[in-house]
Amino acid sequence: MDHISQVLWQFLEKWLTNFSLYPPEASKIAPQMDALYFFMVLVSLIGLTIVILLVTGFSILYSKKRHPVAVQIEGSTLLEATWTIIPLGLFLIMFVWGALIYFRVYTPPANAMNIYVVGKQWMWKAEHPGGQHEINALHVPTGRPIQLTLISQDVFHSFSIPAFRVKREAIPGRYTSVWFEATKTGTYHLFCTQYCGTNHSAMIGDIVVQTPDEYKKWLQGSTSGMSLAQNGERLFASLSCSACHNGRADARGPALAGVYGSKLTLTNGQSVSVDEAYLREAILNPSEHVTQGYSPIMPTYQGQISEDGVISLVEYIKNLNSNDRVEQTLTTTTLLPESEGKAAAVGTSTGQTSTKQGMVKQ
Amino acid sequence: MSAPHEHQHQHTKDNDDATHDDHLHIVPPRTYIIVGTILLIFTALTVWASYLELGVFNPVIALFIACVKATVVVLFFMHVKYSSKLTKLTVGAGVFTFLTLIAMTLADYFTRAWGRW
Amino acid sequence: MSDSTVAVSGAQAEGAHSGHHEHPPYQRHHFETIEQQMDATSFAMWLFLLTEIMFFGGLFTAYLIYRNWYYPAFVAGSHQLNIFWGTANTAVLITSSFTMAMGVWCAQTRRKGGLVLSLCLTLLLGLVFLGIKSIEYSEKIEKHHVPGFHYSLRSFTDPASDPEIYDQYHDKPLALDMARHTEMYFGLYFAMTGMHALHMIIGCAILGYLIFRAQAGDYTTGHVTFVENFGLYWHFVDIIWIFLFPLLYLISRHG
Amino acid sequence: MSSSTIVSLPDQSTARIPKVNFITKENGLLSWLLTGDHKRIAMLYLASITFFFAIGGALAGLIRLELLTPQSDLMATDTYNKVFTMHGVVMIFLFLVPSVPATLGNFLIPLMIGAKDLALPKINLLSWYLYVAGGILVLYTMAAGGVDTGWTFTTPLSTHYLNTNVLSTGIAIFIAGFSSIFTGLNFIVTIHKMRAPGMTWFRLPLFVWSHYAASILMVLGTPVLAIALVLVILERTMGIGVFDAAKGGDPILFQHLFWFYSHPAVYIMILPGMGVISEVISTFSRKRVFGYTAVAFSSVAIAVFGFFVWEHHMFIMGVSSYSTLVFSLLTMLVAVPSAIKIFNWSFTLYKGSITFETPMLYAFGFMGLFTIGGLTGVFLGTTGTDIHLTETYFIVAHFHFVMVGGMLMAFLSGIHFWWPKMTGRMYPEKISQLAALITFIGFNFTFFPQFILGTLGMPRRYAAYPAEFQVLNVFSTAGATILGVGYLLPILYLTWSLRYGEIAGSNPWQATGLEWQIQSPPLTENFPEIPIVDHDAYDYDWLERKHEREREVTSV
Ligand code: HEA
Ligand code: HEA
Ligand code: HEC
Ligand code: CUA
Ligand SMILES: [Cu+2]
Repeated sequence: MDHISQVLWQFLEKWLTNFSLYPPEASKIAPQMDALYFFMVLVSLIGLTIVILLVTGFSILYSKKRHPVAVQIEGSTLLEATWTIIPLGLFLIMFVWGALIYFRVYTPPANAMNIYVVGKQWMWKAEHPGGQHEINALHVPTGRPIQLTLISQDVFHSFSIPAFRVKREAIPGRYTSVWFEATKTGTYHLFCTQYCGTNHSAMIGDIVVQTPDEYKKWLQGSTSGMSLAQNGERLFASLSCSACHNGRADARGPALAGVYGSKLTLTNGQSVSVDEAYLREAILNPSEHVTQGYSPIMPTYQGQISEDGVISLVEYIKNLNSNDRVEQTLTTTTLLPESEGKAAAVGTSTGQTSTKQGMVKQ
Repeated sequence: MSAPHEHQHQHTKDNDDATHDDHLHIVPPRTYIIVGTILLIFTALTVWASYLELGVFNPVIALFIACVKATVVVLFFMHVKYSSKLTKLTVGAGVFTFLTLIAMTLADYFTRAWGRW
Repeated sequence: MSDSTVAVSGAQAEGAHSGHHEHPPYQRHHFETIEQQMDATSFAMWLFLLTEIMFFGGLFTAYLIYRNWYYPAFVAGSHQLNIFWGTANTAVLITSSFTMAMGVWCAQTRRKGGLVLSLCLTLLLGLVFLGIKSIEYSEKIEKHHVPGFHYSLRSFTDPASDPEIYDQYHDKPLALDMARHTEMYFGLYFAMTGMHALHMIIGCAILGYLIFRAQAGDYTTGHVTFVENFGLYWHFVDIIWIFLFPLLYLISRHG
Repeated sequence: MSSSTIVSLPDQSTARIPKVNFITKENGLLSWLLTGDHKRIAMLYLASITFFFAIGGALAGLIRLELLTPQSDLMATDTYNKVFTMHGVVMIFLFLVPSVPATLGNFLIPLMIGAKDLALPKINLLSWYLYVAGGILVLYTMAAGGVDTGWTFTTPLSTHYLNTNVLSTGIAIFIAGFSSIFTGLNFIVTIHKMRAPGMTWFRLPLFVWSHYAASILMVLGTPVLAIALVLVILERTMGIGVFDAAKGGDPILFQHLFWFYSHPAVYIMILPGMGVISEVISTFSRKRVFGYTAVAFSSVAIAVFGFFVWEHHMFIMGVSSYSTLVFSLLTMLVAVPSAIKIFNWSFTLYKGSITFETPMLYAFGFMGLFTIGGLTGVFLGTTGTDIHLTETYFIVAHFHFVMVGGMLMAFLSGIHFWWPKMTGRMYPEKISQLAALITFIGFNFTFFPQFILGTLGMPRRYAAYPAEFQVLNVFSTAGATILGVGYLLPILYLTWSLRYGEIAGSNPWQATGLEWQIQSPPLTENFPEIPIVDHDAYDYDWLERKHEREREVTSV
């Protein structure tokens, strides 16, 4: 007996310590989201209470015992209008409020720090601009808007941080983004919330929120040598991008310095603003949006660069403010072994659609 | 020849949507011949039009002609012109839902180009 | 007491089948009148056609999206289709619709010979359509334009290698990334025409049965519903083709 | 509220089940397998969906057992994935979609409108065979190792990354889909063309209206699911590329096509249940439904608006933000007709004369649970809160509240309500009231904790979860056990009653519908003489007058 109650007690204790009813609010958006959430809970409770009161109240008042003969009533336009219009009004408030929050969550501020996240079966890989890689973890500082640019290498995944109340699906073939600003230090859950196959439930990790100082320290402690932009620079050279994008007057491709954030006019007359998603498209599917004044000669790099490689290139191009850096890569190209540069430039002749071939090592 | 009368009213009950004369409306072969010819002419027309350089109007014209042809088939070959309101409503409902599917799906695809997704 | 509340008492039950009015032999027992039966079945046929509209609706949606995205690939893909066969097939199908309509008329006016003849012609034209379609398909198979089965991009990245088409349109070579999207065009081409052809095959099978029954004189005694309803089906399949033809064959034919 | 104040059973010592009825009309297995009688087909459906409910329920039991502990210890993760996939597929396509329409709807619609059968008896039988074929294929899939796509078949997972039995499941659902199309088609034709003289549109029982609305959805929505599945199959076998990002396709297109069906499908699932509730509440409060027209039109409104909201399942999936505005707004609009119904039912009780038999208890359960489920649906339809709640247990709780708390309760309510009509016998009232109570309690225990879990962020489709979620999960599993008992009981006592139940007579509830004015079980041809209808639905005065007339006749 004694033994059993001890086990039981341990069990209970474990339960109680492992029990929570509400997730922590650890981002700037969280209280805003919760305000709406509790408003909806409140409205729902009121609505539910009304329904319960009506049903039980009438059941008691008009049970057969108390009220043996029913009085036939057709209906009441006034009443019916009331319970059409009031819920509708409340729902519309929720809609507007919700939409405001939705747009806030998915519209990153201009000064946000960008971290890339690649999802694949079954892990998350985060890439900081400084080149720090993390698997199934993400370190972020408090007090700074962070934008996540997400992509998946295979199926749909979903990057969910309940404590921040944000979530965004990582989809194959296209960047999506979401942002947040952490407010409380601590370690929080990271979940993959889109079903993605066998180990979906193991695609979890930690979000580590640190003070800016700690974060800086962490960054320094985990640099792996090259920043994303530096890696991009290397790729830019080794894939011979610089052969065409060299910024010279006789270059076959447009100069890329300052292209990020600008507006381009395409040959089909459309005008596009250049963001990460556009840069990615321009590298992988160049002939689908050809810049005015150029011909569609740029080869596609689809199937030759991994998503991480594309991210590096994108980060590199984003940070190109002047053409000096490109000039530098021109010199580095010549230093690189021949073969690596060549390997990338092929691809026009083969009709293969396989994605696995010709990956350039990162 | 024992062809039934063209308009034979026989209301058995007060079903509001049943106009019982539809089935007995017989479309004369002349109509079919005219319709068939129109369809063939429009086919030739649409092929011819596709060789013209009209820019965005090429698909517009092609679809317009296709819609005309389809309408003619529905109205005459399929007798909808002579059918009850219910049948007309049914056809309308089908076209409406079809367009809903296309239009509301495309609403997503077209507004993606506005920049945010 | 409740047994006596039955609106229709049990005693009457026995007399349920003492037919008090004459029914034609083809009237089913649960209908009150033959008009009701005809109304009901033709309405049911229309509802079935609604489901067919929505079925193809999904394909049309996919087509519109990708054509909008990958227009050059779709143009190049459509140049691979043979406009002569396409037009011929459209004409064949329209004519078959016409003969089918005539078949319905013959049934309505109780002309047995005419009915059988019209149905036979319709079947014949249907088979011609399928025959032409299979010629077109085999061309695609030869050129490796069937998605997933060693799909070849040569005709698009290097149009001159395909002189037959090149001489007609002088297509410029497509960039590799765009050329790859021709596979999507052919995927949709096969999905759409394949589904259409499947409907044609089912239609032809039913036509065979109809001819058999018409020969026996089944539809020329006033019971025309089945023929009429099949006519609706056949015309519907025709309408689908009326849209498939311009969408798949006639994209930017001008050189 | 002691037992059955409303039941007016015939004197048990003299009462007999009518010798001639649709069950005794013919004997032998073949007479059932080849029948054209809508009532027999309804019985066939009833047996087959109960079978699949048991399978789905057993799978639910496995899910809950696995989730008892945070680790995935009972089964491997991919086994768990297969289990919830098969649970979803079986429960949705083989149980809930056909549940009320194919059994009660099939049985009752011709009776309610005064027709001898559905318009197309052969198509009706065909639809059952298609259902069975689909069911067998699902069973085959399970035997062959199952499938782990989730019931939503998300591409490109289902098309490119799984080597389980996606094809056979896809084909199974394709076939079952056509079964549903034929049922809906049959109902629409029947309701339009087979009404008895005098049975105008606004005299139809609301059960018929709601089936009409659901049928529209079946006919127009299901084919889009069919083509989506065909494209998945083509993508898997040929790689046509429409859902393959590597070939330039858009995997989200599949979501559009799938949810174009599957959102309306949730209304296919709930509308017939709402029809049941209208009948039951009116009967046991002996009052016409408050605002008949509003309730009738709200069904149609749900059906029509139901086609315009599908994108609310994809809010964070990478669709354009602008289009989410439109779809979220329309989602709010589609929620209103449901609210109208709930309040109209509540006010039907007002000044009624209420009794609390089992069907009524289930109906009350429906009202409460569906309100919770529906209102949490609004949480999800609001774009902002959906970000936090989507793909968590909040959704799981939402849809079990509407589907299990709503539709399954309505189904059980209806089965109890019409059981005497279908079989001629009553079930034991006390036990059945107890079962209703157990179900209600067990249900809340099972699924209410899941709202909290979802708010905490616990993702759905997880075989293993962080330890702090365990307490609530244990609650949920415990509740599921109670719930299982609650569902087992009706299966047992209803079966028992087939033989030993009291004889019900034609109208034990003193209800007004046409179906109650004929013998139970009915004759094969329903009405020897087609009735002429001269009163509105739920006209209790008419019933009173009719009784009076009959008393006069007997006393003279
Ligand atoms: C029977 C099935 C059924 C029904 C009826 C509903 C009804 C509704 N559903 Fe639900 N839903 C599902 C089954 C159902 N749902 C399923 C299976 C899923 C998950 C699919 C998956 O991903 O696996 C889902 C998912 C789902 C989502 C997607 C979530 C996501 O993936 O992110 C959304 C989002 O909008 C949603 C919304 C709604 C709404 C607004 C209703 C409305 O129709 C509800 C309307 C009802 C009410 C609103 C209640 C009555 C109102 C009152 C009594 C008024 C109260 C008074 C006041 C307000 C004062 N549902
Ligand atoms: C009609 C639809 C329906 C019904 C009735 C149910 C009923 C139940 N469901 Fe399910 N459920 C779904 C539809 C339904 N579900 C869907 C669509 C999903 C999503 C799948 C996906 O993600 O792809 C889902 C997912 C789902 C999950 C989430 C899994 C996950 O995301 O990881 C859970 C977890 O608790 C669950 C639990 C239950 C429980 C406890 C019941 C209980 O109510 C069941 C109670 C019944 C019984 C316990 C059986 C009763 C007993 C008998 C009939 C006696 C005979 C039995 C035997 C002889 C064995 N369901
Ligand atoms: C054969 C020459 C060539 C090579 C090699 C080449 N490009 Fe380009 N690139 C072009 C041309 C021409 C354009 C303008 C037309 C267009 O948009 O396709 C262009 C456009 C772009 C753009 C769009 C911006 C703009 O101003 O239009 C980006 C980004 C880009 N290239 C990046 C790259 C990267 C990264 C690589 C190497 C991995 C690369 N390019 C290799 C020729 C080339
Ligand atoms: Cu990745 Cu779930
Ligand atoms: Cu929905």
